[in-house]
Amino acid sequence: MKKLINAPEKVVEDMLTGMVAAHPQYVRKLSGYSCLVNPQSPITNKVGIVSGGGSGHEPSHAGFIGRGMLDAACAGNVFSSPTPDHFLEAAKVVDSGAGVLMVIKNYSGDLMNSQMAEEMAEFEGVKVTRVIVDDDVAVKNSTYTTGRRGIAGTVFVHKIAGAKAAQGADLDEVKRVAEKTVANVRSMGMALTPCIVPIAGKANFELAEDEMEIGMGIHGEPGITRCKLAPADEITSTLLEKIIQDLPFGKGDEVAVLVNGLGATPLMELYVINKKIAEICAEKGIRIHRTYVGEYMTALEMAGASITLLRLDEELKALLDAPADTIAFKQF
Amino acid sequence: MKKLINAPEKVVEDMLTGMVAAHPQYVRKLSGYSCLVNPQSPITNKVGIVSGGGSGHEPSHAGFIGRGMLDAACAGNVFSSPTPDHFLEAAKVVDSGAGVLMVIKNYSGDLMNSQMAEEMAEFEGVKVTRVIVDDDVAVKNSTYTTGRRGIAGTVFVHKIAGAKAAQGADLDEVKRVAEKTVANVRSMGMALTPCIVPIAGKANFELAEDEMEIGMGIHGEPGITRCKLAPADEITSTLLEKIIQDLPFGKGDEVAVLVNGLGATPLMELYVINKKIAEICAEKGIRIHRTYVGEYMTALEMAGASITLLRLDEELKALLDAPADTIAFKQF
Amino acid sequence: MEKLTASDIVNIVAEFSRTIIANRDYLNELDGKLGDADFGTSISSGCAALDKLVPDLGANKPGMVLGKSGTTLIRSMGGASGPLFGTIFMRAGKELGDATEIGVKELAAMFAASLSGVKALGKSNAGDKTLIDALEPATLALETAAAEGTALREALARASVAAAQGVENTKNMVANRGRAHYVGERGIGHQDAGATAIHLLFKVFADSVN
Amino acid sequence: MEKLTASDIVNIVAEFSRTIIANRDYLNELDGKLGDADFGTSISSGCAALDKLVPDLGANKPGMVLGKSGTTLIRSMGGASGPLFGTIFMRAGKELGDATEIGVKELAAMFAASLSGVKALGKSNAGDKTLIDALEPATLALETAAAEGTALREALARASVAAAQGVENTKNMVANRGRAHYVGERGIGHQDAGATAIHLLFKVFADSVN
Ligand SMILES: Nc1ncnc2c1ncn2[C@@H]1O[C@H](COP(=O)(O)OP(=O)(O)O)[C@@H](O)[C@H]1O
Ligand SMILES: Nc1ncnc2c1ncn2[C@@H]1O[C@H](COP(=O)(O)OP(=O)(O)O)[C@@H](O)[C@H]1O
Ligand SMILES: [Mg+2]
Ligand SMILES: [Mg+2]
Ligand SMILES: [Mg+2]
Ligand SMILES: [Mg+2]
Repeated sequence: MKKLINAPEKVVEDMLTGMVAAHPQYVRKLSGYSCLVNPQSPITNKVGIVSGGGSGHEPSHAGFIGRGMLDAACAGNVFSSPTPDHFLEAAKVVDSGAGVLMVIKNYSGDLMNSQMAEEMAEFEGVKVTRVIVDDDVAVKNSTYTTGRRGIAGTVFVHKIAGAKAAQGADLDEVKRVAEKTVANVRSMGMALTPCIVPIAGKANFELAEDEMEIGMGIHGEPGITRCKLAPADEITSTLLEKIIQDLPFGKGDEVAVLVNGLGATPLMELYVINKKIAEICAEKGIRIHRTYVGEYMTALEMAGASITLLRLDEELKALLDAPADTIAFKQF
Repeated sequence: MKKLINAPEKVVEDMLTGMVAAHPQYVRKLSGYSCLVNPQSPITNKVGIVSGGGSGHEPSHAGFIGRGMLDAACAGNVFSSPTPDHFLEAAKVVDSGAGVLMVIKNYSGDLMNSQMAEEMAEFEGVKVTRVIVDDDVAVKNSTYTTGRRGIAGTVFVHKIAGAKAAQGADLDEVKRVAEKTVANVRSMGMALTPCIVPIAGKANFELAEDEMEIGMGIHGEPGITRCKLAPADEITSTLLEKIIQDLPFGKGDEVAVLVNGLGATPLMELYVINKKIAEICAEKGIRIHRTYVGEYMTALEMAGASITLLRLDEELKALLDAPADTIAFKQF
Repeated sequence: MEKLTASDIVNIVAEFSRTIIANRDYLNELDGKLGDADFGTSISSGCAALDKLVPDLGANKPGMVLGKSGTTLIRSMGGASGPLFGTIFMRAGKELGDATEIGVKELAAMFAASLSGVKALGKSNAGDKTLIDALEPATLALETAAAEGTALREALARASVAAAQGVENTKNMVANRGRAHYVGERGIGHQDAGATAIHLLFKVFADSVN
Repeated sequence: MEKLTASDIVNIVAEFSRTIIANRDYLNELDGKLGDADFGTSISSGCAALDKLVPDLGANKPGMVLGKSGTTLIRSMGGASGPLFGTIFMRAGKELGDATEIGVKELAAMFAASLSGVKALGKSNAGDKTLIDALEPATLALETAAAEGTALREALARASVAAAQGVENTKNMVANRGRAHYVGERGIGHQDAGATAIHLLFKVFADSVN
């Protein structure tokens, strides 16, 4: 395991310390908790937005704390949900009285821990509600599954809920646009190499030198097919076809695109992917309103990428376009 | 070689196409040239700032085109300097009559090609001058070398020269602050894994599973020592000591810090490094004015990081703090 | 001994912690086949917290011992298993209420409460290749023993055997819950890590009366 | 044949291109030992551009043929070697001026101009483990041959041998210029890629009169 860390058990703590040291204007740490919050919290009359989950997805989620996005983010151990008291404490600190929306990715751990926090919050006098993000089209929804995974589309939920909250909307309204975003966002990823959870010390799967896995999750969960490495254009078509067919996106739709690197993929390659996305969308008459390319929802040092499409209406467009000033997502 | 590309020979072209498709408000391509420019170029009365070099260092350099930083960036083949006519064309397009500053990293190829462009520009009626960045303290300067390499500190030169130009300063003034930045910026990096130039198809060196290389360059050039992997704190101390002793930085100095990922290093690890930087600076009485953490000057998919310190005076501080709106460097 | 007392329960909690911590790598390995290889780490950190708690538990009634153990697990574990194992202990404790002695009947009621808590929280059922596949048969064994008036030692032995058989059965199941379900068919042949930990829990109960 | 004509020079440019392209991987490999393994790719792309240029070169005088070849290399290569190899051809062409026939004396003057151009641009000297270590001895051989009145074929053969020896000598040098210098002592035993290409150039000249 080649990592720039001090000890696997200390990595989340060290990271949070380094993050606060780097960006004191954006984040402060809640002492005793693995949570970062906006130092200005609570913001008068504003609905608080709390996100969180396992660590290892940086800049998700603390990188999105700031004006127009999140108020707090809870950092669990690597790839493991934070416990309920962290979610609860974050909610308490950011609540101005207007209530708190928790943005949770659809994994059983995150679901259960945040649900417990939501229940506990009732007794602490904080109105908490949750939105569950499940944008990954790789895993089919069925009565036998916990449903789709939440991946990079979560960033759009942060952005849009955050913008709505910044406008002074109430909790119901903020939740409504967050759910509208979830309903209109679809993603899918692929991986070239595995990643290593520090505490495990080794990758829990291997990919041959000429293999890739389509549909792999952001914790290295197996995807839907393992196959020979193909040219970027072909991979992009495969991912985008599944995404487009799922919602489905169609001619005349206006979308935002997110090309997300999983950790080790050079930006160069993400732009190569985006070239093909732009071509396919043009062919299909899908209009691209905005494109984001970079690392937003990573999986440690996994090589690979995910593509996210968000269908926009006038309301979502205006919220997406609103300014944001966070560590990792800045928009004028 | 595991890369999300179509063909090694097409990677730079595909990347530029994907970049323009993603960010049309920030960049347009000069037809027939491997150059991106600000679509608003030339900006009346403003000194133009042109950067460039081999590709593979994304977001450097085109990611820094925009308000308050660069006007154009030339993209050579991977790790290979662009030819003079690209630099020349970029200079011609961004020149408003106020002249053009080229920011060049100190590698013989970049030096020679840009020098030829500078000479050619004279005959085309464009006033071009250059600043050479050589911030890497790993390689000792001596009469027998071409001098130090230019690495991540280049981003500060872009920022500061760009801010000065945005204020309407003339070419001499812009060059002066750029050179002042070069005089006050020092960097050093290390690598855990090599990177693969697409056309070569394989890494041109190997590091054992428990080895790292201190002082490695951003093209995989050998560093000053290859040794056993150590804890992040120890590595950070080693790099920072060399940087601090070099200028030297001392008690009471105010600095900007840049913790730069080389491509495959998780943001988590960059923050772990920053934790120790903050500790060491606090111990030594070096005040940190701003910290940037992320990927600014990469080496394809190399795992590793570099640390940059820039000593600030009031002038540099104000220029660093000025707003910037580019693809990869945004500051409110 | 036909009843367990508060101090027995404290000892069982302590022994459970030791057992889990000793099996940390094994549990990680099992989770690695079906999930993300962190279950051993996660439950061990919960058990380390339990271990610290033990010296302060002595003064409590059995229900409180289990309840406090549950909240400790929830607070210290995280992941999917934190709320689930926490719920098992919490619901068991709640079911006991103020009881000071625990016989077969109380054990059966206790784990029935745990089982329904876990099912509700995890939205799972038997056959989903989870810890429920060990907890349900063990609970049924205790309920049968209670109905038949079986002695404590024998009842716990049967519960432990039933849990072990449940673990064995998970090998042939396709996971439907938790991250393991993404493995689908590929998971066949591998036993569930959470179920394995449940078996260890019943084994500790059984061994405590031997 | 004691003089090279414009068409000889065009043929030499064409043959040089073919030779370099045929040695692409070998040159990359050499550059890989000391630098970034791209020299073969870089100079081959320059030579591919030269190849395209060749059909249009016929009408020109030798100086113009070399000059146009030089600007083509500069425009198509990039890297460190683009300006250097471009300068070699450009300066050689400039030195020839309007001359229509090239004998040993002209060749010596031509390459002397190339050599001083390269030294100025690269800020390098003999002994720095660069192409200069092949270009300088070859040029000296031509100058000696010119002074001694040696025949063209013999003069070019000697220049080619001198270049080859120069390449051999780079093996024992520690690089001081270009990226290779970062390798320092570790580069000992490996020959310089740029010098190797220079030897190929002189070999093409020598072979053209055989
Ligand atoms: N929804 C669920 N219902 C019941 N048990 C579950 C559920 N999800 C997971 N489990 C149990 O938890 C174990 C995994 O725990 P853990 O590795 O901590 O979870 P994760 O890695 O998903 O956070 C599984 O082996 C399984 O027995
Ligand atoms: N400063 C210099 N002076 C003379 N020759 C040089 C210089 N720098 C490089 N070279 C020559 O160029 C060759 C490397 O060319 P190339 O691989 O294209 O450069 P780079 O990879 O640095 O862009 C070397 O083998 C050497 O002969
Ligand atoms: Mg987990
Ligand atoms: Mg090169
Ligand atoms: Mg797990
Ligand atoms: Mg080279």
